[in-house]
Amino acid sequence: MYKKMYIEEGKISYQYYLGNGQFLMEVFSPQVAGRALPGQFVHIACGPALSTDPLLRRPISIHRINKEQGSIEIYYLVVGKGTELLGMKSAGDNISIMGPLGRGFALEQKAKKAVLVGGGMGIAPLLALAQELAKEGKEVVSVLGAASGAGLARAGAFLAYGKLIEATEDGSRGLKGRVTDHLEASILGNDTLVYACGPLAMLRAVAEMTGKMGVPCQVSLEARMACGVGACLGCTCVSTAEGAYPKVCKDGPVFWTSEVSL
Amino acid sequence: MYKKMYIEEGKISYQYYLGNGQFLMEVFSPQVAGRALPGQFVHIACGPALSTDPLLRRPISIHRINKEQGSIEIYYLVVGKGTELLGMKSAGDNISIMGPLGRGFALEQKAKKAVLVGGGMGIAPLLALAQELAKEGKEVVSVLGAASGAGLARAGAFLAYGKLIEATEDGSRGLKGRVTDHLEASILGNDTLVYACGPLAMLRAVAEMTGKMGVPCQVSLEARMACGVGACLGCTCVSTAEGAYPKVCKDGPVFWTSEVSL
Amino acid sequence: MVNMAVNLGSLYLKNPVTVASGTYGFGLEYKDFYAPDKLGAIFTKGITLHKRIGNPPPRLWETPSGILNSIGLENPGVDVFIRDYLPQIKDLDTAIIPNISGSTVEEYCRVAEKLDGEEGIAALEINISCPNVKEGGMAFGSCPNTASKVVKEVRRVTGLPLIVKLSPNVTDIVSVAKAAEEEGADALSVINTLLGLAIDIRTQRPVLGNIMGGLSGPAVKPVAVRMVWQVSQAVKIPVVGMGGIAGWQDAVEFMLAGAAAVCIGTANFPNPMVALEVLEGIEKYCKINDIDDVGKLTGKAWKEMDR
Amino acid sequence: MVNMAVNLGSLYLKNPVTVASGTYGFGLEYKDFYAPDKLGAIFTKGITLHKRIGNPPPRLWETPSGILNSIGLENPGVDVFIRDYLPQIKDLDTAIIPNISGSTVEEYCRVAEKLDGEEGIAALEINISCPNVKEGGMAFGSCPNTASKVVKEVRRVTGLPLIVKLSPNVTDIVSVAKAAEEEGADALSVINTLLGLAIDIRTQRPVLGNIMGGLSGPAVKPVAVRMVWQVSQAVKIPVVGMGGIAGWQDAVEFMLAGAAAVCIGTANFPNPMVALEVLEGIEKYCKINDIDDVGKLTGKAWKEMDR
Ligand SMILES: Cc1cc2nc3c(=O)[nH]c(=O)nc-3n(C[C@H](O)[C@H](O)[C@H](O)COP(=O)(O)OP(=O)(O)OC[C@H]3O[C@@H](n4cnc5c(N)ncnc54)[C@H](O)[C@@H]3O)c2cc1C
Ligand SMILES: Cc1cc2nc3c(=O)[nH]c(=O)nc-3n(C[C@H](O)[C@H](O)[C@H](O)COP(=O)(O)OP(=O)(O)OC[C@H]3O[C@@H](n4cnc5c(N)ncnc54)[C@H](O)[C@@H]3O)c2cc1C
Ligand SMILES: Cc1cc2nc3c(=O)[nH]c(=O)nc-3n(C[C@H](O)[C@H](O)[C@H](O)COP(=O)(O)O)c2cc1C
Ligand SMILES: Cc1cc2nc3c(=O)[nH]c(=O)nc-3n(C[C@H](O)[C@H](O)[C@H](O)COP(=O)(O)O)c2cc1C
Ligand code: FES
Ligand code: FES
Repeated sequence: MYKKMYIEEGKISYQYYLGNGQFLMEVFSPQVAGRALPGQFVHIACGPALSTDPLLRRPISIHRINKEQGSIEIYYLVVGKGTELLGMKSAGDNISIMGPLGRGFALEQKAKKAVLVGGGMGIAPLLALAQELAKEGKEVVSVLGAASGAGLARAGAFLAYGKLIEATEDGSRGLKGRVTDHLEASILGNDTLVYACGPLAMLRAVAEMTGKMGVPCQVSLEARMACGVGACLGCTCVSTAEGAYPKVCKDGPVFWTSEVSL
Repeated sequence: MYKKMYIEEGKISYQYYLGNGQFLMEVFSPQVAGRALPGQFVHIACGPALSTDPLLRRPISIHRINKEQGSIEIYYLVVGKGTELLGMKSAGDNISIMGPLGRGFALEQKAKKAVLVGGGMGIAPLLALAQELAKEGKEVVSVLGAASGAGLARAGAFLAYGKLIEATEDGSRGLKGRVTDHLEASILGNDTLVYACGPLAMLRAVAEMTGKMGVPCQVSLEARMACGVGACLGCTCVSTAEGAYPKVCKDGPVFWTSEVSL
Repeated sequence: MVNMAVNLGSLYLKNPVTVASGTYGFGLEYKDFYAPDKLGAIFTKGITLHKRIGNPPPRLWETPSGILNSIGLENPGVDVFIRDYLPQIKDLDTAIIPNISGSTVEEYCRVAEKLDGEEGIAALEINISCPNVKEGGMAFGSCPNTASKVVKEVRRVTGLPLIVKLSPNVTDIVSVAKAAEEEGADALSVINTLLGLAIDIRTQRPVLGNIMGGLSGPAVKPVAVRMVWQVSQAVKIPVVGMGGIAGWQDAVEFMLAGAAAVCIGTANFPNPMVALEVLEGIEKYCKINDIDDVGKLTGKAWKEMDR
Repeated sequence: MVNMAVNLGSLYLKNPVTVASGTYGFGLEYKDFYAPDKLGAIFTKGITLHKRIGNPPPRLWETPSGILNSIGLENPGVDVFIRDYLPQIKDLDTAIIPNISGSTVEEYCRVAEKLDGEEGIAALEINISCPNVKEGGMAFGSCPNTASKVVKEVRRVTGLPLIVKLSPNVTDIVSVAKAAEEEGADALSVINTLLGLAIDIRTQRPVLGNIMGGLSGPAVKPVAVRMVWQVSQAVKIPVVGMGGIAGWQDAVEFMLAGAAAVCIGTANFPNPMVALEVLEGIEKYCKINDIDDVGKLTGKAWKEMDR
């Protein structure tokens, strides 16, 4: 049988605090890294194995994939129990990760230009994507936004793969305003594909804009997850087709805007 | 109102692994240390504050009291969730401790000679007692036993306060056999008081022996605890008086053998 | 400023944060940690007509995010309570609410009568839901008819506000709630413990001396919130919500679900300061959300929901 | 050598470790982690006569040591199950047990009839305890009379072994168990989820799209063990125990309490390998305790207890 998901005891090679509750962690996990694709995620056991609270794993996007080294990077924000416990880990600690999970971003598309739109922690899955698209020879434009400059701690890394537009709501870094205020120019013209990840309100705005302009667009969604593999039917979003609830963990997390009603 | 119990964020000054699942930890906790008496215990939150499993604190005896330094030592064995989490802590970490709790060993008694009988982890509360009794000018004899030599990791510390008799069931260190096999000689004669802590079977044997010989004896008991302060009525033992269930956390953990039916 | 006072019928509480029966002794066990009169109310350990020695040990067992207890209403009896304990707490600036139990309706009434005359008692909590006694207790709370009977008879013998404590171990808690309301209950406590059992795989026997016990703590919170939600929409009298509250967020959740006041039980054990933290947290939550009266939280989740 | 095979009436399981309905899809979702035919049985996601799209999101919420779900029996309907899914799993060397539901007794029967003729089905689990559907489901399992009716009618239309899944949301689970036994159930599954609710204090609304949900996971274990203990002593047919099993120790606890087999649900999510770990752990436990047949664990805690 074709193996594509793994459960692996990953060893943390580093964990850096990036300020404002954000962490960047590298985990040595050769099996997961070996199969990982941009837009996929891992399911992480954040607490001690012997404790049943928190009970569930936490889904975290794969931020960067290093296949030669057999490692992945994750970029996350502390928002509750699980991520707080994750933030307490140090280099050398082991964590159980399941993955790679889900359907990632569509690759090898015809469009020559890719515009990556990331808001807040939505920036996380886009770095691996930028890297892959650059490898494919696409023109990559990353439009990354956050509430303030602190939220753009990882934006610099995107420069290696193409053009970078930064925006902050308070204007403390880059352009002032939301990513969607500064998007139109980048997606004008043919042969463009948009990939977006971020808060629902942002995704809605991006979907509307790309829809109007006739530009195809993929969005990466979030939902509370239990299994992460399509077994529990818990992590539903809403299909554009009547009466269907796609599963974010298996049918997504990446969807075409035409597939889901946001 | 007279304050006698505290909740304190103690800072771990050291934690040593003593082999066979045993740990020795020193915690800087000046309030608790300031009031602690031999035989009392502390109630420790072992897991991360934001997790509800394990839910309850764990009762651990005060192994040594250093009032000048404002610290206490605990000596514990990993047997489950709580103690396993405790064992993962390192110097510099904080832990929440409640204490000092309970009624400790009777001090300033008339008897000139004190025989301390400790089996396994029952050795833990006796060190602080030995120290205090030596200070009182008593003749202290410590009879300490364990399954094997590994369990006597802390026995050497008793030498500072008097005579030490070691016994192991496998004969790997000291006399071969149980503490009770080597006790009689030490408690012969008048003016002796016995203090015992260890497995129930050992306490029963000591109580029977001292009872027959007419030597007064105190035992330190264990029970599953929730509150540790006498509020939940959960940690009962059985009184020798008809129809009464003393509370180990408040009426004990130390009882005269005449008070409880073992 | 947030008005933190609440009224449970004729019973005034200076704030909605109280401690649960059986988890706070007779009100003084935790006094080293904070002055108990900061609480809105203290529900005492269950009191019966005669002294009860309780169940044989072991009486406690930890479970995932919860505990099982089988205390069995150990208490010195109502007379000793009145003589030895009440004097020490009656002057506290908080509502003292004895929790009363009986093996027969008659016993409930006798206990209520005795307490009725005493100074310093704000209300009575009628426990028809104790899972740890052979007679009475939960048996009364398991069906609307027997529940009615207890409330009706106790109502006759005392003018004190009556808070009836419901059992979650029923198919239809709403029918029991309504029965209690009809017979004159002034408020309802929701919930007592869930009936549970644990087995020690080394001894291969139940861990508790009394075999079964009552499950409490964070584990039961979703069940408790659900019952508060159901009961508070079905009756007109206020509901005191409890079951697994371990932080202010939980308390707010219960109030939004329909509780007029909350009761903290098991969480006192790991964190004796929890009640004060909850009190502060609720007040801050109200401020941040521009709520000037804590009572406005009560039932907000269903009052404002579009269906 | 320990004999690990168990018989649930006429249903043979090669070992007592199974996976719970709704937590293991249709049996293939976890195949990357281990071969599903290592399991004693696979209980499928609930199947209904017609396709059901399930409840609107959100459908999941984590609670202390548990989860609330309100999936609402999303499934493609029995015909699609037979056409698309069954062929993929029917040859697995494990018992395939469809879990069936209906809004009416008639629907249960139609589903059972359709499955009855199919190859590769070992038994049917009748779900009269789903808390997440408006009609049918838990309503059937909440009282002995309606439970009887479903079991009786399904019994008529199929010769397959019937395992009736009971709801814990009742005052007296034993009476429902006995009713199912009387009408010809071959075994009982104890328990389905506890009805619960959670409120998001930021939105001040219930977190689940369907408002209430079913509580599962380690939090409910003491309630589940208690019910297995009660039911297994009251009926003669075997009990499949479930509710919060997260390790082999929990599985042993259920068996000692009276379960002939165990079912693992929620714990598959954090630890997909849990079923194999449980299987190994039970076998090792038997060896260490000199038990040559796993069936001897069943009810040991009450069989050997002196009262
Ligand atoms: C496919 C996927 C990929 C993700 N990738 C990343 C990532 O790369 N970096 C990152 O920081 N976060 C990511 N998230 C979100 C992350 O999973 C949640 O922040 C995390 O589960 C919160 O767990 P907690 O225990 O810390 O917080 P909890 O205590 O569980 O919740 C705290 C807060 O977080 C919100 N929250 C929790 N889980 C989710 C969720 N699944 N979706 C939306 N909101 C949630 C809650 O509403 C609440 O506000 C991703 C989520 C999904 C579904
Ligand atoms: C007053 C008092 C003083 C104590 N002093 C010490 C000490 O100095 N050093 C030390 O190592 N231990 C001491 N103990 C025992 C210690 O409290 C338990 O080992 C601890 O609570 C186990 O927690 P856990 O989560 O690791 O294990 P759990 O997962 O809770 O249980 C694992 C095993 O430990 C046993 N156990 C758990 N709690 C108790 C208890 N309270 N009494 C008896 N058995 C128990 C269980 O039966 C089980 O076998 C003391 C207990 C009491 C009551
Ligand atoms: C150790 C203990 C003793 C209890 N004793 C009583 C009691 O005497 N009378 C009563 O009505 N409820 C009693 N209860 C139930 C609590 O008052 C409360 O209803 C229940 O524990 C749920 O709340 P919690 O989860 O916050 O503990 C007791 C609970 C515990 C844990
Ligand atoms: C996500 C989810 C879906 C479930 N779906 C069903 C179902 O379709 N039919 C059913 O009878 N039980 C269903 N259950 C209940 C489980 O089969 C099981 O009875 C319950 O979860 C208790 O076991 P656990 O604590 O091990 O999960 C579901 C449970 C969960 C968590
Ligand atoms: S999380 Fe279980 S189906 Fe997606
Ligand atoms: S642990 Fe609560 S009374 Fe002793």
